[in-house]
Amino acid sequence: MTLPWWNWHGTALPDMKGAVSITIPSHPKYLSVVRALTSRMAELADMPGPEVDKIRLAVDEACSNVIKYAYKGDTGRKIVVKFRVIRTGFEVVIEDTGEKTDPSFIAGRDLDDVRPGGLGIHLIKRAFDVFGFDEKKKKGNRLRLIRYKRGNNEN
Amino acid sequence: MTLPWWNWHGTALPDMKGAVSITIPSHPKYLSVVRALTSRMAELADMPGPEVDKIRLAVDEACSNVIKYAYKGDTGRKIVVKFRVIRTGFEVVIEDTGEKTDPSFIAGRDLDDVRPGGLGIHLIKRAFDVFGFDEKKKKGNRLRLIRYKRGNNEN
Amino acid sequence: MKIEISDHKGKKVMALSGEIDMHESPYLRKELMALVGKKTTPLVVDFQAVSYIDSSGIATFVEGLKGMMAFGGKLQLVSIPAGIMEIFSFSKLDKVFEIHGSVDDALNS
Amino acid sequence: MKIEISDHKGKKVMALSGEIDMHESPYLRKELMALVGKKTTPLVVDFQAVSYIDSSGIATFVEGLKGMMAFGGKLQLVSIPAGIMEIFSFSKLDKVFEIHGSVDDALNS
Ligand SMILES: Nc1ncnc2c1ncn2[C@@H]1O[C@H](COP(=O)(O)OP(=O)(O)O)[C@@H](O)[C@H]1O
Ligand SMILES: Nc1ncnc2c1ncn2[C@@H]1O[C@H](COP(=O)(O)OP(=O)(O)O)[C@@H](O)[C@H]1O
Repeated sequence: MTLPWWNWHGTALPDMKGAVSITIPSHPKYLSVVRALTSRMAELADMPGPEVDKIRLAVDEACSNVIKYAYKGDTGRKIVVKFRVIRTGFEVVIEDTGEKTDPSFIAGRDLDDVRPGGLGIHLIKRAFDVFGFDEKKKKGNRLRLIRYKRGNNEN
Repeated sequence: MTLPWWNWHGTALPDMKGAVSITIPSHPKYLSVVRALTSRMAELADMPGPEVDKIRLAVDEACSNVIKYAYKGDTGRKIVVKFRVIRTGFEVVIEDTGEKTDPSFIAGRDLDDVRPGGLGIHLIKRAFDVFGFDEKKKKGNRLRLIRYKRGNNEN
Repeated sequence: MKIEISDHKGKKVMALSGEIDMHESPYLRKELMALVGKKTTPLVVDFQAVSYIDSSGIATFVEGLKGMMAFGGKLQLVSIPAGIMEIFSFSKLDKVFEIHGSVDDALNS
Repeated sequence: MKIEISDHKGKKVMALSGEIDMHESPYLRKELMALVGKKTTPLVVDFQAVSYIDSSGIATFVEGLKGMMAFGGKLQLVSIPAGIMEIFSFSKLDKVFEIHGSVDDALNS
Protein backbone atom coordinates (compact mmCIF):
# COMPACT_ATOMS: atom_id res chain seq x y z
CA MET A 1 0.00 0.00 0.00
CA THR A 2 1.52 3.33 -1.04
CA LEU A 3 -0.02 6.32 0.70
CA PRO A 4 0.52 9.91 -0.39
CA TRP A 5 3.08 11.82 1.63
CA TRP A 6 0.56 14.03 3.44
CA ASN A 7 -1.60 11.16 4.57
CA TRP A 8 0.64 8.70 6.45
CA HIS A 9 -1.55 8.52 9.51
CA GLY A 10 -4.46 10.35 8.03
CA THR A 11 -3.20 13.36 10.00
CA ALA A 12 -0.17 15.58 10.39
CA LEU A 13 3.37 14.49 9.66
CA PRO A 14 5.12 13.10 12.69
CA ASP A 15 8.22 15.13 13.39
CA MET A 16 11.55 13.35 13.70
CA LYS A 17 12.26 14.47 17.27
CA GLY A 18 13.81 11.70 19.26
CA ALA A 19 15.02 10.15 16.04
CA VAL A 20 18.30 8.38 15.53
CA SER A 21 19.95 9.32 12.27
CA ILE A 22 22.96 7.80 10.50
CA THR A 23 24.91 9.06 7.50
CA ILE A 24 27.00 6.60 5.49
CA PRO A 25 28.96 6.83 2.26
CA SER A 26 27.08 5.17 -0.63
CA HIS A 27 29.46 2.21 -0.61
CA PRO A 28 28.13 -1.34 -0.18
CA LYS A 29 30.65 -2.01 2.59
CA TYR A 30 28.63 0.22 4.91
CA LEU A 31 25.41 -1.75 4.40
CA SER A 32 26.39 -4.07 7.27
CA VAL A 33 26.64 -1.00 9.49
CA VAL A 34 23.10 0.04 8.59
CA ARG A 35 21.87 -3.49 9.22
CA ALA A 36 23.39 -3.60 12.72
CA LEU A 37 21.75 -0.28 13.53
CA THR A 38 18.39 -1.21 11.99
CA SER A 39 18.15 -4.39 14.09
CA ARG A 40 18.94 -2.52 17.28
CA MET A 41 16.39 0.21 16.53
CA ALA A 42 13.66 -2.28 15.54
CA GLU A 43 14.28 -4.03 18.87
CA LEU A 44 13.94 -0.70 20.69
CA ALA A 45 10.62 -0.28 18.84
CA ASP A 46 9.50 -3.62 20.34
CA MET A 47 9.21 -5.36 17.00
CA PRO A 48 9.09 -9.15 17.47
CA GLY A 49 12.23 -11.13 16.50
CA PRO A 50 11.16 -12.43 13.06
CA GLU A 51 9.94 -8.94 12.15
CA VAL A 52 13.28 -7.45 13.18
CA ASP A 53 14.97 -9.70 10.60
CA LYS A 54 12.51 -8.72 7.87
CA ILE A 55 12.88 -5.03 8.68
CA ARG A 56 16.69 -5.32 8.63
CA LEU A 57 16.54 -6.94 5.18
CA ALA A 58 14.07 -4.35 3.89
CA VAL A 59 16.20 -1.37 4.94
CA ASP A 60 19.27 -3.02 3.41
CA GLU A 61 17.39 -3.50 0.12
CA ALA A 62 16.23 0.11 0.10
CA CYS A 63 19.80 1.37 0.66
CA SER A 64 21.13 -0.99 -2.03
CA ASN A 65 18.60 0.50 -4.45
CA VAL A 66 19.80 4.02 -3.62
CA ILE A 67 23.35 2.99 -4.53
CA LYS A 68 22.23 1.22 -7.72
CA TYR A 69 19.58 3.59 -9.05
CA ALA A 70 19.77 7.03 -7.42
CA TYR A 71 23.60 7.08 -7.41
CA LYS A 72 24.13 4.68 -10.36
CA GLY A 73 26.90 2.89 -8.51
CA ASP A 74 28.79 6.00 -7.37
CA THR A 75 30.21 4.93 -3.99
CA GLY A 76 31.34 8.38 -2.85
CA ARG A 77 27.96 10.00 -2.15
CA LYS A 78 25.94 10.07 1.08
CA ILE A 79 22.94 8.15 2.32
CA VAL A 80 21.04 9.29 5.41
CA VAL A 81 18.85 6.82 7.29
CA LYS A 82 16.59 8.05 10.09
CA PHE A 83 14.87 5.78 12.57
CA ARG A 84 12.06 6.75 14.85
CA VAL A 85 10.14 4.74 17.38
CA ILE A 86 6.57 6.03 17.13
CA ARG A 87 3.56 5.23 19.29
CA THR A 88 2.01 3.19 16.50
CA GLY A 89 5.18 1.40 15.39
CA PHE A 90 8.49 2.05 13.72
CA GLU A 91 9.45 4.54 11.04
CA VAL A 92 12.49 4.58 8.78
CA VAL A 93 13.30 7.41 6.36
CA ILE A 94 16.02 7.02 3.71
CA GLU A 95 17.41 10.10 1.99
CA ASP A 96 19.79 10.58 -0.92
CA THR A 97 20.85 13.47 -3.14
CA GLY A 98 20.94 11.42 -6.33
CA GLU A 99 18.77 11.13 -9.39
CA LYS A 100 15.06 11.58 -8.72
CA THR A 101 13.15 8.32 -8.61
CA ASP A 102 9.96 8.07 -10.58
CA PRO A 103 7.79 5.98 -8.25
CA SER A 104 5.75 4.72 -11.19
CA PHE A 105 8.84 2.91 -12.48
CA ILE A 106 9.34 1.03 -9.27
CA ALA A 107 7.90 -2.43 -9.49
CA GLY A 108 9.13 -5.81 -8.39
CA ARG A 109 8.96 -8.64 -10.89
CA ASP A 110 6.11 -11.12 -11.02
CA LEU A 111 7.35 -13.70 -8.51
CA ASP A 112 6.36 -16.52 -10.89
CA ASP A 113 8.72 -15.13 -13.52
CA VAL A 114 12.01 -16.59 -12.30
CA ARG A 115 14.95 -14.35 -13.15
CA PRO A 116 17.72 -12.63 -11.24
CA GLY A 117 16.60 -9.35 -9.68
CA GLY A 118 13.25 -7.72 -9.02
CA LEU A 119 12.97 -9.07 -5.46
CA GLY A 120 14.08 -6.07 -3.42
CA ILE A 121 10.87 -4.07 -3.65
CA HIS A 122 8.83 -7.12 -2.62
CA LEU A 123 11.08 -7.61 0.41
CA ILE A 124 10.68 -3.94 1.41
CA LYS A 125 6.90 -3.91 1.01
CA ARG A 126 6.31 -7.07 3.00
CA ALA A 127 8.20 -5.64 6.00
CA PHE A 128 6.63 -2.18 5.94
CA ASP A 129 3.01 -1.08 5.78
CA VAL A 130 3.81 2.30 4.28
CA PHE A 131 6.21 2.80 1.36
CA GLY A 132 6.21 6.29 -0.11
CA PHE A 133 8.46 8.87 -1.70
CA ASP A 134 8.25 12.44 -0.46
CA GLU A 135 7.21 14.39 -3.53
CA LYS A 136 8.15 17.67 -1.88
CA LYS A 137 11.86 16.92 -1.61
CA LYS A 138 13.64 19.14 -4.11
CA LYS A 139 16.94 17.37 -4.75
CA GLY A 140 17.27 13.63 -4.46
CA ASN A 141 14.85 11.28 -2.77
CA ARG A 142 13.25 10.71 0.60
CA LEU A 143 11.68 7.29 1.04
CA ARG A 144 9.49 6.89 4.09
CA LEU A 145 8.78 3.43 5.47
CA ILE A 146 6.45 2.71 8.38
CA ARG A 147 5.78 -0.56 10.11
CA TYR A 148 2.72 -0.49 12.36
CA LYS A 149 2.43 -2.57 15.51
CA ARG A 150 0.09 -5.52 15.24
CA GLY A 151 -2.50 -6.66 17.75
CA ASN A 152 -1.81 -9.98 19.39
CA ASN A 153 -3.50 -12.13 16.78
CA GLU A 154 -2.64 -10.18 13.70
CA ASN A 155 0.34 -10.50 11.50
CA MET B 1 48.55 10.93 26.19
CA THR B 2 46.61 14.09 25.40
CA LEU B 3 47.83 15.90 22.30
CA PRO B 4 46.77 19.42 21.35
CA TRP B 5 44.09 19.59 18.68
CA TRP B 6 46.40 20.85 15.91
CA ASN B 7 48.94 18.13 16.40
CA TRP B 8 47.13 14.77 16.21
CA HIS B 9 49.40 13.32 13.62
CA GLY B 10 52.00 16.03 13.82
CA THR B 11 50.45 17.31 10.56
CA ALA B 12 47.17 18.56 9.15
CA LEU B 13 43.76 17.58 10.45
CA PRO B 14 42.33 14.59 8.67
CA ASP B 15 38.99 15.50 7.08
CA MET B 16 35.95 13.39 7.87
CA LYS B 17 35.20 12.33 4.27
CA GLY B 18 34.11 8.75 4.09
CA ALA B 19 32.99 9.00 7.70
CA VAL B 20 29.96 7.36 9.20
CA SER B 21 28.06 9.67 11.51
CA ILE B 22 25.22 8.96 13.93
CA THR B 23 23.00 11.36 15.85
CA ILE B 24 21.17 10.11 18.95
CA PRO B 25 19.08 11.77 21.64
CA SER B 26 21.05 12.16 24.88
CA HIS B 27 19.08 9.39 26.56
CA PRO B 28 20.86 6.34 28.04
CA LYS B 29 18.56 3.98 26.15
CA TYR B 30 20.37 4.88 22.93
CA LEU B 31 23.79 3.90 24.28
CA SER B 32 23.23 0.32 23.14
CA VAL B 33 22.66 1.66 19.62
CA VAL B 34 26.00 3.47 19.70
CA ARG B 35 27.69 0.33 21.01
CA ALA B 36 26.35 -1.82 18.17
CA LEU B 37 27.57 0.74 15.65
CA THR B 38 30.95 1.21 17.32
CA SER B 39 31.69 -2.52 17.23
CA ARG B 40 30.80 -2.78 13.57
CA MET B 41 32.94 0.24 12.65
CA ALA B 42 35.93 -0.97 14.70
CA GLU B 43 35.66 -4.28 12.85
CA LEU B 44 35.64 -2.42 9.52
CA ALA B 45 38.82 -0.67 10.73
CA ASP B 46 40.40 -4.11 11.21
CA MET B 47 40.79 -3.75 14.95
CA PRO B 48 41.42 -7.16 16.59
CA GLY B 49 38.52 -8.72 18.58
CA PRO B 50 39.61 -7.81 22.15
CA GLU B 51 40.35 -4.24 20.99
CA VAL B 52 36.88 -3.98 19.46
CA ASP B 53 35.39 -4.70 22.89
CA LYS B 54 37.59 -2.11 24.59
CA ILE B 55 36.77 0.50 21.95
CA ARG B 56 33.05 -0.21 22.29
CA LEU B 57 33.27 0.30 26.06
CA ALA B 58 35.34 3.48 25.67
CA VAL B 59 32.87 5.14 23.27
CA ASP B 60 30.00 4.16 25.56
CA GLU B 61 31.81 5.76 28.52
CA ALA B 62 32.49 8.95 26.57
CA CYS B 63 28.81 9.24 25.56
CA SER B 64 27.69 8.53 29.15
CA ASN B 65 29.92 11.39 30.30
CA VAL B 66 28.31 13.73 27.77
CA ILE B 67 24.88 12.89 29.21
CA LYS B 68 26.10 13.27 32.82
CA TYR B 69 28.38 16.31 32.56
CA ALA B 70 27.79 18.29 29.37
CA TYR B 71 24.01 17.83 29.48
CA LYS B 72 23.67 17.34 33.27
CA GLY B 73 21.23 14.50 32.77
CA ASP B 74 19.00 16.24 30.23
CA THR B 75 17.87 13.36 27.97
CA GLY B 76 16.34 15.49 25.23
CA ARG B 77 19.51 16.90 23.65
CA LYS B 78 21.61 15.50 20.78
CA ILE B 79 24.89 13.61 20.66
CA VAL B 80 26.73 13.16 17.37
CA VAL B 81 29.29 10.38 17.02
CA LYS B 82 31.47 10.21 13.91
CA PHE B 83 33.57 7.20 12.96
CA ARG B 84 36.33 7.17 10.41
CA VAL B 85 38.57 4.37 9.27
CA ILE B 86 41.94 6.05 8.65
CA ARG B 87 45.10 4.61 7.16
CA THR B 88 46.80 4.59 10.54
CA GLY B 89 43.86 3.31 12.57
CA PHE B 90 40.42 4.30 13.74
CA GLU B 91 39.05 7.68 14.72
CA VAL B 92 35.93 8.54 16.72
CA VAL B 93 34.67 12.08 17.28
CA ILE B 94 31.94 12.81 19.82
CA GLU B 95 30.09 16.14 19.68
CA ASP B 96 27.57 17.77 21.97
CA THR B 97 26.05 21.24 22.36
CA GLY B 98 26.10 21.21 26.14
CA GLU B 99 28.18 22.90 28.81
CA LYS B 100 31.83 23.38 27.87
CA THR B 101 34.14 20.85 29.43
CA ASP B 102 37.27 22.11 31.11
CA PRO B 103 39.77 19.41 30.19
CA SER B 104 41.85 20.18 33.26
CA PHE B 105 38.96 18.95 35.45
CA ILE B 106 38.83 15.60 33.74
CA ALA B 107 40.69 13.02 35.73
CA GLY B 108 39.94 9.45 36.65
CA ARG B 109 40.40 8.44 40.25
CA ASP B 110 43.54 6.80 41.58
CA LEU B 111 42.74 3.14 40.91
CA ASP B 112 44.00 2.19 44.38
CA ASP B 113 41.38 4.45 45.94
CA VAL B 114 38.36 2.17 45.83
CA ARG B 115 35.12 4.08 45.46
CA PRO B 116 32.22 4.16 43.02
CA GLY B 117 32.96 6.22 39.90
CA GLY B 118 36.10 7.63 38.36
CA LEU B 119 36.68 4.66 36.05
CA GLY B 120 35.27 5.92 32.77
CA ILE B 121 38.19 8.14 31.79
CA HIS B 122 40.64 5.30 32.46
CA LEU B 123 38.60 2.98 30.24
CA ILE B 124 38.54 5.56 27.44
CA LYS B 125 42.27 6.30 27.63
CA ARG B 126 43.36 2.67 27.60
CA ALA B 127 41.41 2.02 24.36
CA PHE B 128 42.50 5.16 22.51
CA ASP B 129 45.95 6.63 21.92
CA VAL B 130 44.66 10.15 21.42
CA PHE B 131 42.12 11.81 23.72
CA GLY B 132 41.60 15.51 23.11
CA PHE B 133 38.98 18.24 23.14
CA ASP B 134 38.76 20.61 20.18
CA GLU B 135 39.41 24.00 21.69
CA LYS B 136 38.14 25.73 18.58
CA LYS B 137 34.58 24.49 18.89
CA LYS B 138 32.44 27.46 19.89
CA LYS B 139 29.37 25.89 21.49
CA GLY B 140 29.54 22.55 23.26
CA ASN B 141 32.30 19.99 23.00
CA ARG B 142 34.08 17.92 20.39
CA LEU B 143 36.11 15.03 21.80
CA ARG B 144 38.44 13.35 19.35
CA LEU B 145 39.63 9.81 20.00
CA ILE B 146 42.15 7.96 17.84
CA ARG B 147 43.31 4.40 18.11
CA TYR B 148 46.40 3.64 16.03
CA LYS B 149 47.09 0.26 14.47
CA ARG B 150 49.78 -1.75 16.20
CA GLY B 151 52.61 -3.70 14.64
CA ASN B 152 52.38 -7.46 15.06
CA ASN B 153 54.22 -7.65 18.37
CA GLU B 154 52.99 -4.47 19.97
CA ASN B 155 50.00 -3.94 22.13
CA MET C 1 31.46 -13.95 3.68
CA LYS C 2 33.87 -16.85 3.33
CA ILE C 3 33.80 -19.47 0.57
CA GLU C 4 35.37 -22.90 0.97
CA ILE C 5 35.30 -25.39 -1.87
CA SER C 6 35.95 -29.05 -1.13
CA ASP C 7 35.78 -32.34 -2.95
CA HIS C 8 33.53 -35.18 -1.73
CA LYS C 9 34.34 -38.29 -3.80
CA GLY C 10 34.55 -36.25 -6.94
CA LYS C 11 31.56 -34.03 -6.16
CA LYS C 12 32.19 -30.37 -5.35
CA VAL C 13 30.78 -28.75 -2.22
CA MET C 14 30.85 -24.96 -1.85
CA ALA C 15 30.51 -24.07 1.84
CA LEU C 16 29.55 -20.45 2.54
CA SER C 17 29.77 -18.62 5.84
CA GLY C 18 28.87 -15.17 7.09
CA GLU C 19 26.78 -12.48 5.41
CA ILE C 20 25.96 -12.35 1.70
CA ASP C 21 24.98 -8.83 0.71
CA MET C 22 25.52 -6.39 -2.15
CA HIS C 23 29.12 -5.94 -1.01
CA GLU C 24 29.93 -9.65 -0.93
CA SER C 25 27.85 -11.08 -3.77
CA PRO C 26 30.20 -10.03 -6.63
CA TYR C 27 32.82 -12.34 -5.05
CA LEU C 28 30.26 -15.14 -4.69
CA ARG C 29 29.18 -14.60 -8.30
CA LYS C 30 32.76 -14.89 -9.53
CA GLU C 31 33.40 -18.17 -7.67
CA LEU C 32 30.01 -19.67 -8.52
CA MET C 33 30.05 -18.77 -12.22
CA ALA C 34 33.62 -20.08 -12.52
CA LEU C 35 32.40 -23.50 -11.38
CA VAL C 36 29.35 -23.28 -13.62
CA GLY C 37 31.62 -22.25 -16.51
CA LYS C 38 33.66 -25.43 -15.92
CA LYS C 39 30.41 -27.41 -16.05
CA THR C 40 30.90 -28.60 -12.47
CA THR C 41 27.91 -30.85 -11.75
CA PRO C 42 26.45 -31.57 -9.35
CA LEU C 43 27.47 -28.55 -7.32
CA VAL C 44 26.36 -28.63 -3.69
CA VAL C 45 26.13 -25.25 -1.93
CA ASP C 46 26.16 -25.52 1.86
CA PHE C 47 24.25 -22.67 3.58
CA GLN C 48 24.68 -23.91 7.14
CA ALA C 49 26.96 -21.06 8.29
CA VAL C 50 25.24 -18.29 6.31
CA SER C 51 23.87 -15.71 8.73
CA TYR C 52 22.33 -13.30 6.23
CA ILE C 53 21.39 -13.08 2.55
CA ASP C 54 19.86 -10.22 0.58
CA SER C 55 18.27 -10.09 -2.89
CA SER C 56 21.67 -9.67 -4.60
CA GLY C 57 22.75 -12.99 -3.08
CA ILE C 58 19.51 -14.67 -4.14
CA ALA C 59 19.90 -13.23 -7.66
CA THR C 60 23.39 -14.70 -7.84
CA PHE C 61 22.01 -18.19 -7.21
CA VAL C 62 19.24 -17.69 -9.77
CA GLU C 63 21.95 -16.78 -12.29
CA GLY C 64 23.99 -19.84 -11.28
CA LEU C 65 20.96 -22.07 -11.69
CA LYS C 66 20.24 -20.68 -15.17
CA GLY C 67 23.87 -21.34 -16.12
CA MET C 68 23.62 -24.90 -14.85
CA MET C 69 20.34 -25.55 -16.66
CA ALA C 70 21.90 -24.39 -19.92
CA PHE C 71 24.03 -27.55 -20.03
CA GLY C 72 21.84 -29.87 -17.92
CA GLY C 73 23.91 -29.42 -14.76
CA LYS C 74 22.63 -29.63 -11.19
CA LEU C 75 22.80 -26.97 -8.46
CA GLN C 76 21.88 -28.29 -5.02
CA LEU C 77 21.30 -25.97 -2.05
CA VAL C 78 21.61 -27.62 1.37
CA SER C 79 21.30 -26.91 5.12
CA ILE C 80 19.46 -23.64 4.59
CA PRO C 81 18.78 -21.96 7.98
CA ALA C 82 15.09 -21.25 8.70
CA GLY C 83 15.38 -17.47 8.40
CA ILE C 84 16.93 -17.78 4.95
CA MET C 85 14.59 -20.55 3.80
CA GLU C 86 11.80 -18.15 4.56
CA ILE C 87 13.16 -15.76 1.90
CA PHE C 88 13.37 -18.54 -0.70
CA SER C 89 9.75 -19.51 0.06
CA PHE C 90 8.51 -15.91 0.00
CA SER C 91 10.06 -15.42 -3.43
CA LYS C 92 8.71 -18.80 -4.65
CA LEU C 93 12.26 -19.95 -5.36
CA ASP C 94 11.90 -22.98 -3.07
CA LYS C 95 9.98 -24.49 -6.01
CA VAL C 96 12.74 -23.69 -8.47
CA PHE C 97 15.90 -24.78 -6.66
CA GLU C 98 16.78 -28.35 -5.72
CA ILE C 99 16.98 -28.11 -1.93
CA HIS C 100 18.24 -30.80 0.47
CA GLY C 101 18.48 -31.05 4.25
CA SER C 102 22.21 -31.76 4.40
CA VAL C 103 25.34 -32.20 2.31
CA ASP C 104 25.00 -35.99 2.68
CA ASP C 105 21.37 -35.96 1.55
CA ALA C 106 22.43 -34.10 -1.59
CA LEU C 107 25.46 -36.30 -2.28
CA ASN C 108 23.31 -39.44 -1.93
CA SER C 109 20.44 -38.08 -4.01
CA MET D 1 19.33 -6.69 31.62
CA LYS D 2 17.32 -9.23 33.57
CA ILE D 3 17.63 -9.94 37.30
CA GLU D 4 16.53 -13.21 38.88
CA ILE D 5 16.81 -13.77 42.60
CA SER D 6 16.68 -17.29 43.95
CA ASP D 7 17.20 -19.06 47.22
CA HIS D 8 19.83 -21.79 47.64
CA LYS D 9 19.36 -23.38 51.08
CA GLY D 10 18.76 -20.00 52.65
CA LYS D 11 21.47 -18.19 50.71
CA LYS D 12 20.41 -15.66 48.10
CA VAL D 13 21.72 -15.79 44.52
CA MET D 14 21.16 -12.84 42.19
CA ALA D 15 21.55 -14.02 38.57
CA LEU D 16 22.03 -11.25 36.02
CA SER D 17 21.72 -11.51 32.25
CA GLY D 18 22.21 -9.18 29.32
CA GLU D 19 23.86 -5.77 29.22
CA ILE D 20 24.51 -3.57 32.26
CA ASP D 21 24.98 0.03 31.17
CA MET D 22 24.03 3.52 32.31
CA HIS D 23 20.45 2.83 31.21
CA GLU D 24 20.13 -0.42 33.17
CA SER D 25 22.27 0.15 36.25
CA PRO D 26 19.71 2.25 38.20
CA TYR D 27 17.46 -0.84 38.19
CA LEU D 28 20.39 -3.05 39.30
CA ARG D 29 21.23 -0.53 42.02
CA LYS D 30 17.68 -0.58 43.35
CA GLU D 31 17.53 -4.38 43.58
CA LEU D 32 21.06 -4.75 44.95
CA MET D 33 20.77 -2.03 47.59
CA ALA D 34 17.37 -3.42 48.69
CA LEU D 35 19.08 -6.73 49.51
CA VAL D 36 21.99 -4.94 51.16
CA GLY D 37 19.49 -2.85 53.14
CA LYS D 38 17.89 -6.07 54.41
CA LYS D 39 21.38 -7.25 55.46
CA THR D 40 21.19 -10.22 53.11
CA THR D 41 24.45 -12.07 53.59
CA PRO D 42 26.11 -13.78 51.91
CA LEU D 43 24.78 -12.47 48.59
CA VAL D 44 26.04 -14.34 45.51
CA VAL D 45 25.87 -12.43 42.21
CA ASP D 46 26.03 -14.68 39.15
CA PHE D 47 27.60 -12.98 36.11
CA GLN D 48 27.48 -15.96 33.78
CA ALA D 49 24.90 -14.50 31.38
CA VAL D 50 26.16 -10.91 31.51
CA SER D 51 27.29 -9.85 28.03
CA TYR D 52 28.39 -6.31 28.80
CA ILE D 53 29.16 -4.04 31.75
CA ASP D 54 30.24 -0.41 31.82
CA SER D 55 31.66 1.74 34.62
CA SER D 56 28.19 2.58 35.95
CA GLY D 57 27.60 -1.15 36.49
CA ILE D 58 30.97 -1.56 38.17
CA ALA D 59 30.29 1.47 40.38
CA THR D 60 27.00 -0.11 41.46
CA PHE D 61 28.84 -3.17 42.75
CA VAL D 62 31.43 -1.03 44.55
CA GLU D 63 28.53 0.71 46.26
CA GLY D 64 26.95 -2.64 47.12
CA LEU D 65 30.21 -3.88 48.57
CA LYS D 66 30.62 -0.78 50.72
CA GLY D 67 27.07 -1.28 52.02
CA MET D 68 27.83 -4.91 52.85
CA MET D 69 31.10 -4.06 54.58
CA ALA D 70 29.26 -1.55 56.77
CA PHE D 71 27.55 -4.41 58.65
CA GLY D 72 30.11 -7.15 58.03
CA GLY D 73 28.14 -8.79 55.20
CA LYS D 74 29.57 -10.69 52.25
CA LEU D 75 29.15 -9.95 48.52
CA GLN D 76 30.38 -12.77 46.28
CA LEU D 77 30.74 -12.35 42.52
CA VAL D 78 30.79 -15.59 40.52
CA SER D 79 31.13 -16.96 36.96
CA ILE D 80 32.50 -13.69 35.59
CA PRO D 81 33.10 -14.03 31.81
CA ALA D 82 36.69 -13.34 30.68
CA GLY D 83 35.91 -10.06 28.91
CA ILE D 84 34.28 -8.70 32.06
CA MET D 85 36.90 -10.10 34.44
CA GLU D 86 39.40 -8.12 32.40
CA ILE D 87 37.65 -4.88 33.42
CA PHE D 88 37.70 -5.84 37.11
CA SER D 89 41.44 -6.59 36.85
CA PHE D 90 42.20 -3.39 34.94
CA SER D 91 40.47 -1.35 37.63
CA LYS D 92 42.20 -3.36 40.41
CA LEU D 93 38.80 -4.39 41.75
CA ASP D 94 39.63 -8.08 41.43
CA LYS D 95 41.62 -7.52 44.65
CA VAL D 96 38.68 -5.89 46.40
CA PHE D 97 35.77 -8.19 45.57
CA GLU D 98 35.40 -11.78 46.71
CA ILE D 99 35.32 -13.64 43.40
CA HIS D 100 34.50 -17.33 42.87
CA GLY D 101 34.43 -19.57 39.81
CA SER D 102 30.84 -20.73 40.19
CA VAL D 103 27.71 -20.40 42.31
CA ASP D 104 28.55 -23.72 44.02
CA ASP D 105 32.10 -22.61 44.83
CA ALA D 106 30.69 -19.53 46.52
CA LEU D 107 27.96 -21.38 48.39
CA ASN D 108 30.51 -23.90 49.70
CA SER D 109 33.09 -21.27 50.60
N1 LIG E 1 15.52 3.85 -5.34
C1 LIG E 1 15.15 3.57 -6.63
N2 LIG E 1 15.27 4.51 -7.58
C2 LIG E 1 14.91 4.26 -8.84
N3 LIG E 1 14.42 3.10 -9.28
C3 LIG E 1 14.28 2.10 -8.41
C4 LIG E 1 14.64 2.29 -7.02
N4 LIG E 1 14.38 1.14 -6.39
C5 LIG E 1 13.89 0.28 -7.32
N5 LIG E 1 13.82 0.84 -8.53
C6 LIG E 1 13.31 0.23 -9.80
O1 LIG E 1 12.44 -0.86 -9.43
C7 LIG E 1 12.93 -2.08 -9.98
C8 LIG E 1 12.73 -3.23 -9.01
O2 LIG E 1 13.61 -3.03 -7.87
P1 LIG E 1 14.01 -4.27 -6.98
O3 LIG E 1 12.76 -5.03 -6.64
O4 LIG E 1 14.81 -3.76 -5.85
O5 LIG E 1 14.87 -5.25 -7.90
P2 LIG E 1 16.28 -5.08 -8.62
O6 LIG E 1 16.98 -3.89 -8.06
O7 LIG E 1 16.97 -6.35 -8.32
O8 LIG E 1 15.95 -4.93 -10.08
C9 LIG E 1 14.39 -1.83 -10.31
O9 LIG E 1 14.83 -2.64 -11.38
C10 LIG E 1 14.40 -0.35 -10.65
O10 LIG E 1 14.06 -0.15 -11.99
N1 LIG F 1 32.53 15.07 29.15
C1 LIG F 1 32.88 15.59 30.37
N2 LIG F 1 32.62 16.87 30.65
C2 LIG F 1 32.96 17.38 31.87
N3 LIG F 1 33.56 16.68 32.83
C3 LIG F 1 33.85 15.40 32.61
C4 LIG F 1 33.53 14.78 31.37
N4 LIG F 1 33.96 13.50 31.44
C5 LIG F 1 34.51 13.35 32.67
N5 LIG F 1 34.46 14.49 33.38
C6 LIG F 1 35.00 14.70 34.76
O1 LIG F 1 36.00 13.70 34.99
C7 LIG F 1 35.66 12.92 36.15
C8 LIG F 1 36.05 11.45 35.90
O2 LIG F 1 35.20 10.90 34.90
P1 LIG F 1 34.99 9.34 34.80
O3 LIG F 1 36.32 8.69 34.88
O4 LIG F 1 34.17 9.04 33.59
O5 LIG F 1 34.21 8.90 36.14
P2 LIG F 1 32.78 9.25 36.72
O6 LIG F 1 31.96 9.84 35.62
O7 LIG F 1 32.28 7.92 37.15
O8 LIG F 1 33.03 10.20 37.84
C9 LIG F 1 34.17 13.11 36.35
O9 LIG F 1 33.78 12.95 37.70
C10 LIG F 1 33.95 14.53 35.84
O10 LIG F 1 34.21 15.46 36.86
